[in-house]
Amino acid sequence: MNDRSVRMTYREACRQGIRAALQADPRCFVMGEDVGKYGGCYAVTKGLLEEFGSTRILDTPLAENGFTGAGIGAAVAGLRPIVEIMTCNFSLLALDQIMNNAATLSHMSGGQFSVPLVIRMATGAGRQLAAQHSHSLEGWYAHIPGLKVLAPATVEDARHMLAAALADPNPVLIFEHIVLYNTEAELDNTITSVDISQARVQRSGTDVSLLTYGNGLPKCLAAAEILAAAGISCEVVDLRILRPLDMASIVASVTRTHRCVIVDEGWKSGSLSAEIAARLAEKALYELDAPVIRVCSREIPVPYAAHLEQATLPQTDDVVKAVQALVKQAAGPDD
Amino acid sequence: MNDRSVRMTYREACRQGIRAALQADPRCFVMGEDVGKYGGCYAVTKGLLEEFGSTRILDTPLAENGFTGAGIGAAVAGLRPIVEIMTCNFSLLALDQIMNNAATLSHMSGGQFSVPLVIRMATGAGRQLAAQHSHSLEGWYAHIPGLKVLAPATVEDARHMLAAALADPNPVLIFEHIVLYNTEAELDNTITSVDISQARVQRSGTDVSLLTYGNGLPKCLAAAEILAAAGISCEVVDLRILRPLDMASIVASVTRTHRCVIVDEGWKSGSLSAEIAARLAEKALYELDAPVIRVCSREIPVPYAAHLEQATLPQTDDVVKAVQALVKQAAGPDD
Amino acid sequence: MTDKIHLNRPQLQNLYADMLRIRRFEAKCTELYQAQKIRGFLHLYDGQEAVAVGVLAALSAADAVVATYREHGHALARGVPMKLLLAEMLGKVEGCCRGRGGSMHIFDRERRFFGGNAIVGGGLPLAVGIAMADKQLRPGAVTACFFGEGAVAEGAFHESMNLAAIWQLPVLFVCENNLYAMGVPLADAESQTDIYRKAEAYRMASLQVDAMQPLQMEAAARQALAHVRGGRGPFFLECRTYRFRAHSMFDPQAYRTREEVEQWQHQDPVQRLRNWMASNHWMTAEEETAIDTAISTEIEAAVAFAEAGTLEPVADLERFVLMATVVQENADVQEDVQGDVQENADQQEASP
Amino acid sequence: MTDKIHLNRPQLQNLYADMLRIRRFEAKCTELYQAQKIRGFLHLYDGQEAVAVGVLAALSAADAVVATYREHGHALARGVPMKLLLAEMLGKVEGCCRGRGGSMHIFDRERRFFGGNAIVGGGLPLAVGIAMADKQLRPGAVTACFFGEGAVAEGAFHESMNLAAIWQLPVLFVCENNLYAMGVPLADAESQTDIYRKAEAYRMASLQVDAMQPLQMEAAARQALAHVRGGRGPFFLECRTYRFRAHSMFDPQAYRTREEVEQWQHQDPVQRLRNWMASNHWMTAEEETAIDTAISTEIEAAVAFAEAGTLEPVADLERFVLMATVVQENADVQEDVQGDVQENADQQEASP
Ligand SMILES: Cc1ncc(C[n+]2csc(CCOP(=O)(O)OP(=O)(O)O)c2C)c(N)n1
Ligand SMILES: Cc1ncc(C[n+]2csc(CCOP(=O)(O)OP(=O)(O)O)c2C)c(N)n1
Ligand SMILES: [Mg+2]
Ligand SMILES: [Mg+2]
Repeated sequence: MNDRSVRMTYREACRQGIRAALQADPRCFVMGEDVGKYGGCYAVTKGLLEEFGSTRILDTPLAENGFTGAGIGAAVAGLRPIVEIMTCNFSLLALDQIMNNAATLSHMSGGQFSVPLVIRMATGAGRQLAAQHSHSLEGWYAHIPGLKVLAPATVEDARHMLAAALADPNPVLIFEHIVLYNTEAELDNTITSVDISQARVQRSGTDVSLLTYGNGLPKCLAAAEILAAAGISCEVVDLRILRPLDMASIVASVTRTHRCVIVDEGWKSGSLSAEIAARLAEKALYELDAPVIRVCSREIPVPYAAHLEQATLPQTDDVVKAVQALVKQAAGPDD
Repeated sequence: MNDRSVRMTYREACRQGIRAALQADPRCFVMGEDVGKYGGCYAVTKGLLEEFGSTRILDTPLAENGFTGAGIGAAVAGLRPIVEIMTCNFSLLALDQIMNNAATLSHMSGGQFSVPLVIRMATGAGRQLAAQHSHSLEGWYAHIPGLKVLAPATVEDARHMLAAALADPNPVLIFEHIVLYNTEAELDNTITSVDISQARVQRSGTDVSLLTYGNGLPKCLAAAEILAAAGISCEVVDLRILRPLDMASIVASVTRTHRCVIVDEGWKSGSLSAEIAARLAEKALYELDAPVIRVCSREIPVPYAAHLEQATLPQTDDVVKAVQALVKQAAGPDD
Repeated sequence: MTDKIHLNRPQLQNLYADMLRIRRFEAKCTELYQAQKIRGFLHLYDGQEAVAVGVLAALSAADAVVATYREHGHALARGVPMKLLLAEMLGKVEGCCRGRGGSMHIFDRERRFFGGNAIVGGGLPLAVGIAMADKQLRPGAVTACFFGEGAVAEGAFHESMNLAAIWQLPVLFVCENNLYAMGVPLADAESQTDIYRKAEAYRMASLQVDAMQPLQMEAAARQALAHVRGGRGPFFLECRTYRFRAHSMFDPQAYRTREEVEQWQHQDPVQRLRNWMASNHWMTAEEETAIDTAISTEIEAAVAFAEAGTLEPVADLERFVLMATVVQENADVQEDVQGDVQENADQQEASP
Repeated sequence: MTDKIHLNRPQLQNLYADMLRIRRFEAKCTELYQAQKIRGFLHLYDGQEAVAVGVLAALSAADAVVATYREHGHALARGVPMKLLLAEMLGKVEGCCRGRGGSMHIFDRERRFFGGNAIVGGGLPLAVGIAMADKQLRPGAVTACFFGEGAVAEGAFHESMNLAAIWQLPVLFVCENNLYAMGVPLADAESQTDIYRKAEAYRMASLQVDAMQPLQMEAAARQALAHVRGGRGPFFLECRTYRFRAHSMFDPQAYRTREEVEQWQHQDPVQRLRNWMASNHWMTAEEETAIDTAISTEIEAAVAFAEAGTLEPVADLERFVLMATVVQENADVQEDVQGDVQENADQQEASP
């Protein structure tokens, strides 16, 4: 830590992002279950009720469909709501409002309305919360036109993506990963904003592109480290924005490396990794020296027992193996 | 029509399937909005209330989450419910029950329970019903482990898939396409059942595989006819079962033709077509003489005006063009 | 029609004209549907006119409206220009939503008309949110939220009622209880068929009114609105009514008898108001003719406008999926509201 | 504790023992959690024991139970063997769900214990469906559905109550009103805080009971159950109670004061029942010791069993995602139920 940076957890970065938003715009408020008195299920909003009062930090009853729809209405009518759905597992109850109202109102009304709404939710597995509390649905939500979908993987994005999302005139979903909340990093004070349009190369490399997001990022970085020791150079790309995808950056990376592994904690079939692999096959087929490999979650409801849960999720080791297989395979006779 | 076959609409075939199921098993009943007195929003269940009475044909209030969950409970406890969610657009209200209960109960309980439930819903666009009534969500549902997802495209499947679904111990979602209800075909009386595990080649061909399902099927068959006149031989594969995908049949077809167009009425990004393209890139990359082309819906809420709606959906003409482009592209110097 | 009358002659004639205008508009829609110029689902409002007109006549420009797929009446009574409405239903770019929404999705930002929602119950949470914003940004403004009795069984109804109640939001919930949700009669769908009594579960003030009686309906709306404007929290109005037509154009109406429909038609709110006004000298034959003619002229002009409309270029299909900037709502309305609160309060005291 | 007692000495002692057993089990869970042997979310039942024990003591084997993520007490009172429960929480394959469910997802088909649901309100529609099946297949069986007062705000609550009411299903809705949903006090979440009054909106019979009084709780459960068994439709029981512990192991309890918790602890249902029984000679010191010892022994055995358990092979991970055959529920239960209806009816008349 120096005077230009401060060490911070991802959780604290999320909180600072919310604080800053509340300070910057009186129309902005937070609404959700236990965001106030409890301080947030994952303690993200802790202290904010005391600081901003109960009109800005609004505890809701358990009514995901109702309060998400209320957030949409409030956004259309001039406020800047940050709706917190405690976890994406409960967001299924609000899907009608998200897909049929938030995502359609602008287009269906011929551009008469905008929905400047942000919905934050916790996502992911890894804390032994079992089948109904461990979904990774961000990639699935990325199917819906009319939404933007963000997945902060770094402390910097956790800190700054919210402001960009609030500045966007469209409904933006932010998926915060439950395993990342406790991660720490240096946050550069001189950086005061981030874009929400571009993927970011988190580590440069020449042999293989590792495309990932969310909690896949630390796993890919760890894998890249291990593989570097074995002489394989991985480029790690943090997708950051899952809808719309930044295909230019993805294709650019694959054009550099000619090999690609996609690491995605969603269930494999129909995951975001499928869309990326399909687009690469469409747009960059002749850049690829080997088939794309997808490292995803096993297609099961996530079990409670630690060893089963870990076996369900993609692990650093799986990434390492995939890269090794790919490099071996691609290193054909004329490579 | 001869004595071995009878001409029938897809709607009538759906109805006959339900009738047969109700006759075959006293535990079987139909539950949903307007299935009884109204005769079904799309007239599928017309006449069944009179024939089977109100305990077998149960009109529900508007409460998609509640009655779908009730269907799950009833299935677990020994009945064989056919839940009708009027259209897949409203099924978003029931998604919590579908994903968090129906799809998880067996696995999460360590195999103590099965959920022999069938959920039928109408899907698709093409009747100018606009943004909130025109979703094609079957491919999206195919992401969820623990479910089976069926898409009858033919009168035969409309007639017989239900029995297979009811015989399955797992929750099965059947998506009936609103545009297909009025289509007619000869139904072979000697066929009394269909499998729900395999894709089906609806037309054999040698140059290109057209992979599709639901209302994509007639479009692909029409395109194949047009292309045949131009000397291009298309194999048309009706996927039928969207989860689990019958990859063996898909790979077999592509291995025969070496070119592939996927026609999917879902929004392109994250559609089922993405999963298929990704799997082909994984499993059959070296069989492909050209990149896979995906012909999907435009990524917008479906508009009301006829010309806009038609421009949103994949059309026969789009399929023809895609195939022509593919054949031209693949017909390189050494073809 | 025995209540004391608290409307003057022009007000009464407006009430009648507004209702007749809706009735006649729907008749024109039927024609256009049969001519296949309107497509998709079409839900007509015949029989229920007193509800929309009664409530919307009492609203001011600063108030907001949320309705359903059966919303032509509400849109017209709110002042959405008929020609924009009809052009929309004909799928023309001149329509209020560029032809993208159609009959079920009428929106008009200028008039704070927030749909047009085709998901039963889907509008209620929106109304709660609009009221949250208005409570801060447009003090005094009320959100009138219309829905059928079928919506009452939905979870969205329950969640929205509770949110509005705990946060004491300025929402007027207007339940149009026409006794059927498509083909399901109320008693099959609800264990408590006096819908207004559901409001008690949220400790929300409520009232049941015979909406086949336009004057009673109008008075009830005014009373309900005064409650909400007075800052006393949300209000629930159950309007007992009946839909004369099929649910939509595809409905064979197997679930009810012709006799039942005829019985209700004897209570036709438009016809009864007309007869009563005519026999009590609230409207002369000349005045009636003038009303009739004005409506005919307006409808003809709207049809001509809509027919002459053009199609949105397919090249624009992806416009507005994502917006480039935030659309600001009209900022001038606040003053207007404040004035209106005053006015309404006066009228309230003056009425019997 | 001034009510007339309608339980005999062994019944009273069972009631006490069952409650104490839950209390002591939860204490052991806390230990195991601190030792990081139990992981994930852990929700303890301290303070609410009278509810589970009161209701479940009155159920028969043919009845069904649906509970929440705070369901150890219900599982134990229902007869789910403690060792299977504990092995589950330790993630062992010997657990009732092979270690896949954990604390929030206890299932036991044999005992018709249908979870263990971690989606608030998610169990209510299931209960409705189970009751639909039982009404046909197991006449007389009742589904007892437990949920917190927090669930009452969810749409699923509303939809389920209405379905059960219109179809007159044999469901006993048991709302455990412990005044908080995580950190949200009841009054912040509901405009109507007398939750039992919500039942009126569905014309469902209901009762509010002080669940810190085990005998009152037991009597209310019996009365409610008699109603449902008598074919008089569903019943809604609001049990006023309090949770002594944090919501889960991650909760700093900033939303309530230590004093408030202490106040409620004076009403500890386990302690009060014990004291009252002791001072009124319903339980001798020896009997109490015997109960204590039996519980200790059982807990020790359960811990030993769970600790000795093994892990499900990772190779089995994908078993049961899709089932190969339909799992049949025990078909023998029907007779049992019929007997039980009789028995309950008798007791009902005999009790004050
Ligand atoms: C969530 C949802 N479920 C089902 C439908 C299909 N549907 C459209 S209107 C309707 C009946 C609604 O009845 P009611 O609320 O009483 O309004 P009314 O049509 O009588 O005006 C139904 C079932 C829908 N549009 N949305
Ligand atoms: C649909 C849903 N929303 C939110 C949560 C997170 N959550 C778990 S328990 C709880 C509070 C529930 O309170 P209550 O129903 O009163 O039960 P109690 O915990 O008091 O037993 C919340 C908000 C959840 N599990 N499910
Ligand atoms: Mg109705
Ligand atoms: Mg509680």
